[in-house]
Order: sequence, then C-alpha cells, then structure tokens
Amino acid sequence: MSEDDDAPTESSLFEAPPLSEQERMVEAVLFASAEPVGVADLNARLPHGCDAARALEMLRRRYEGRGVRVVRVGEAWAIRTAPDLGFLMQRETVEMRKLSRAAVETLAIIAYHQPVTRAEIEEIRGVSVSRGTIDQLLELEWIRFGRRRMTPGRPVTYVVTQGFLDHFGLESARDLPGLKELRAAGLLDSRPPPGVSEDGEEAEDEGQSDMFEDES
Amino acid sequence: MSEDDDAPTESSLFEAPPLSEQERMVEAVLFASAEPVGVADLNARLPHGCDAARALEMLRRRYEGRGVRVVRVGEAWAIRTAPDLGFLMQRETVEMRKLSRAAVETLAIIAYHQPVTRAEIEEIRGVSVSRGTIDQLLELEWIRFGRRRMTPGRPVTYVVTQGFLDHFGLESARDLPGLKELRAAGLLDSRPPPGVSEDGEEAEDEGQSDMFEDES
Amino acid sequence: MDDAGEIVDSIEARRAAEALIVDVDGFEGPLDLLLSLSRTQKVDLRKISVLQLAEQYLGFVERAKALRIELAADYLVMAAWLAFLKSRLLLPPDPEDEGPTGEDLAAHLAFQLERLQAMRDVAARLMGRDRLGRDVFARGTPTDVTRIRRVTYTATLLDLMQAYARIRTRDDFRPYVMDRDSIYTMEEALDRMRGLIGYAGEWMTLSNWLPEGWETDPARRRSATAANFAASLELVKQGAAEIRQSATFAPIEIRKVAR
Repeated sequence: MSEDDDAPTESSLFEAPPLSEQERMVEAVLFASAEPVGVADLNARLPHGCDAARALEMLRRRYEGRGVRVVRVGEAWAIRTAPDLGFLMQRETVEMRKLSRAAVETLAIIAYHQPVTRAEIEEIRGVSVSRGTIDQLLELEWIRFGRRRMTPGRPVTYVVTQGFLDHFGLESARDLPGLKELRAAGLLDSRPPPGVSEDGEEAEDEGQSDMFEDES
Repeated sequence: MSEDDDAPTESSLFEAPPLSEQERMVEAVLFASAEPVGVADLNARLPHGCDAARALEMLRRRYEGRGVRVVRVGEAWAIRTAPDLGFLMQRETVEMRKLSRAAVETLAIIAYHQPVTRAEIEEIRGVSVSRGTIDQLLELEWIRFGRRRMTPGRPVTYVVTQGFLDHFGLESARDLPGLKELRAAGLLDSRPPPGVSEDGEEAEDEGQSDMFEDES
Repeated sequence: MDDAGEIVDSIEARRAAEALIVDVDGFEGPLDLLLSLSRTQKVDLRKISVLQLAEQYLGFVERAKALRIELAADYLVMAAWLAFLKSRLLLPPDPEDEGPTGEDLAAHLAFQLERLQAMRDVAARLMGRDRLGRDVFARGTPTDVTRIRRVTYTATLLDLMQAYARIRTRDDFRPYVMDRDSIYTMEEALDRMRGLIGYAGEWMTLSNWLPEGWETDPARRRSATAANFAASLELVKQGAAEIRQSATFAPIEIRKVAR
C-alpha cells in the first residue's frame, strides 16, 4: 500500500512484523485459502501495519522458476502449479480392448467393398449396423466418409483411411487377400458357400478392384 | 530412493531430469495435494529415473523457516502451514467435534499400545469401551483395524492411521510424546494380573514391538 | 482402622468426599474412582499405599450405600476384590496358599493406576499438540489429479480377414461353435470324475478337480467348477462319492465312499 518504508510502523501503535515475517504470513494465507485472496483482504488478515502488497511482491519473486508460482487471478492472488508441470497433475491409463465382432465385421466389409454405403454393409452382414459401430470406427480414424453415391437419396459412403492401413500393416486396401487366398490360407472353410460359384467370386474380386480404381 | 548418484540415470533409457528440476516437480505435486503423498507415489508420478526421496530432502530444507513447511507423515510427505501462523487462519479453521474423555483416552491407548485389542483397552481403562467410542475414532479415520491377534478368538486389533499422524503433526508413531519415558517406566508392557500365566502374553509383546519397527 | 468414615474429619475433606458421591456418574469406572481417591494421598503413584486406598474405596462404597446411591455392578465387584486384597495384606501369608501374595496384587493395582494416569497425561499432551485444521493447515485449493482413461481398441489383420470370411461363408459356420469353447458340460465332468474318483481316498477340494487348461481363465474356470460341482452331486447321489463343506463359502471337498 504505502511506498514509504517508515509510514506503517510510525502510524501503528505496535510495531509491524519485519517484512520477511509478513512474507511468511502471506505465503501461509495464500497456501491455505480455498479462494484467491485480494490485497485488501490480506492486509485485513495480517497484523496491523503490514504491507501485504510488498510482501506479495517479494513472495512472487521468490517463487519465480519454482514448481509453483504466485499468480494474479483477477483482483486477487493465488498459488498455482507452474504451467510446464501441469503434466504431473494428470495420470493417463491406457486400456486396450478388443474391437467388438460387429465392428470388426463392419470394418472388414468397408475395407473389401469401399466405397460402401450403410445399406450395403447391412445387406452384406445380414443385420443392421448400429450408429455406434460406425461412430466408433470413425473415432478410431480407421474409416472416413467417401463420396456420396449418385443414387436416389445420395447416401454417404465409407472408405478406409491411411490410419487403417498403418494399423493393419497394409500398403493399400487392394493388398487385402481375396476369398480364394483366404481359403488357401486355411482361413476359410474349403467348401464354397452354397450358390456361389468360383466364377462369381472372380467377378466379385474384379468388381472390388473397380471400386478401388474409383477411389484413386 | 537410491542413495547412489549414478544408478537411476544409468538404469534408465532416458536421462532423468536434473535434481533441481525433480525438486520443482515434487514441490508442484505436494502443493497440489491436500493429503500427504507417499514416496512411492511420487516416484510413480515423476519421470522415469527420478529420486523423489532426495528431491524431498532438498525441498524440506528449502522450506525451513518459511510460512509453509514440508513435513513427513509416516511414509508420506505433505506441505503444511507453519504452526506459529495458525492465528492467521481463523477462516480456514475447521470446527472440531469435541471428543469425549473416553474417546480421547481410548485414542491415546491405541496410539501408545498399538496394535491393541478392545479387551486390552478395557483392561487399561478399567471400564468397558462403548461401541460408539471406537466408531467415532474409526469415522475420524484416526484408527483402523490392524492384524488379528493370534490368540484364542482371534480378536481384531486397532492401530492408528496416517490421518492420525497428519492431524497431530507426528512424523511416525515413534514420535508420540513421552513414548520413550513410558516404555522405560514399563508402562507400555502388557503385564498380566498376578496369577495369570504369561505364555500367551509373550507373543503379544513381540507383535507390539514389530508395529513400531514397521514404522521406520 | 477399618472404619474409614472416621478418617474424614476436616470440613474440606468431607466436602470433597460428598462431591465424589454426587459425581458418581461422572466416574469412568472403578479404576477412575480409585485414581481420584489416590490423589488425596498426594504421593507418587508408585509409592501409593494400596491398603489405605482400598480402605478409602470401601468407605466410599459404604457411604454411597448409606445414601442409597445405586452403584454399578463393576464398582461393587471392585469393592469385593479390594476387601479381599485388604485381608490378604493384613493377614500373615498362608504357606499352603499357592496364589499370588497380597503384595503382588497390590503392586499390580498400583501399576494399573499408574498406567491409566500415564495414558491420561499423554492423551492431554496429544490433544495439546498443533493440530491440523486448528493450528496447522493443509492446502486450501488442492488440484485434483485428473485421471485420463484412454481406451484403445485393437484388432489384427487376422481378425479382419476372419470376420470377412465369416460373413461371406456365413452358412458354413455353426453359430455357437466359438462360444462353446469355454463351456465345460456336466457330462464331460461326470465322465472324467467317474474315472478319477476311485483314487480320491482323501478329502480333496473341488478346485483340485478342475481339468487341465480350465483353472486360470475366469470364464472357463467358472464353467468347469459348475460342471464339476453338478457332477459331484450326481456321484454323491449314485453313492460313489461323499461331499462336504465346513462353513458357508468354505471350500467344497469330495472323496470316494470308502467301501
């Protein structure tokens, strides 16, 4: 408050505590207070004759470069964590979870048939695809929106992303093995599904590459 | 934790931050918490290779004589205002429920005789301990259940908590006022009434000294 | 000497004695009362005259009775014990008696009083310390440690291809074949246990019966435990085995029926 060194002591009946002591007091009050404390409030709480503003300034300088700082919050003062140490105040736990079966299937269909609409995914899976499944894949950044299909209703299509390719270690979605290769690798029952001829499968494969051509 | 200067950095893939930086980090973490923080907890939160115990010791010395102090509470550390500045904190003072004489005595008996069974508390006070007295102390989190006594009936024992140490400003249960004198005077011995066999009591004594050793 | 009432002669002492009687509810048991009475001796508790104290206590109880004050049972138990102690201290020791001497008993009472007094003293010192929230304060604005819980979903290329293959050849897949992986049926358990029960002469806990590969994974262990338990009951019903459990949630034990 006063810039004059002698004024507070002179005007007081009792001698004010030394400035270093005032600084200790300000430190303790700022530490224990639930709210930032204003200078006037500090002066009211400190013994008569104290100069809270000066003590605060000393304290502020003392904490420069420390793990916590004396900062101004509006008209008041508070002790806060140094901004560069904010990372210590959070603890991150990473939890690995296996993608649900519905999500894996949806993702597979998008990868093999992109660009593909939701209606097409549902037709292939034979069950409806929940909004949440698509959202989850979008959030994982494994799929994104492709061009709208030029059919009635102009439905959105989904395609896989670079992130998808990185995660699954693929150069391009075309590197995904076809049904024949899956079968050769023993990932598929050797019997062809009823009603699907080998020829039909070939055609499908071709159709698939067509789609990828569209994308490129 | 390690007293060896080089070990932490050598064993780490990345170099640990300089000790002054570690001290800042410990400072930030202790300031941020109202509860004491354990050394193991600090080491877990600080970057790999840090030595929280050393940083704590530096920090403790830095705050000697200041408005707040770095205090040890059992196996943990906390920052607390200096006791001589309590008068500034009328606003922060928490209303303390007045403890009954029975509760105060029971607490002292648990602290000085821990781990202690209810029957032993009753033997010392010469009067039965009401359920409410123990409940009140448990609720204040000043006492907790210790290991069961390996005597017939396997009675539960009571011990004091870190919260107790924190509340009464004790570094450990060994710093209880007058503990040494009481022990020297034999007043903490479990002395069975004459005519009662001492076999069972020997084992109890061991358990008790274990308890205080554990604190170190 | 045993007329303790006559000791109280001065007005001050009489007033103090009356205060004791009026405050009888304020005492925390007979030891507390004895401790208060011992204060009138104004000596170190280690040098206290237990005989004198016993007389004071008995006198107190007598006066309380005269004033028709209801004394709690433990005060009367203590009175009876002190009367016994008094006789022990006054009579020459009986060489036939193997029990503790009057001096031993008196010393223990003195120890108890000293210990209680010591506990009261340290309790007062404890309460007088600088206390958190009264003299010493914790951080007023603690910063919460924010816990960021990040969930990462993973799938392998194999998952992806198998999923696709599954869709494209759906009709070839039996729908529950994967799920039955972790199901152990009662029939399987029964078959297995029938073969093994003959060797179970001693009680064996049910968990020891789990087939290999079914002990660790929780889902498989649950299934195998349930199947084994059902199979055990079946064996008991057939008279091939005995089953017991010593308490609720205690391990269930099985052995063959001794023939």
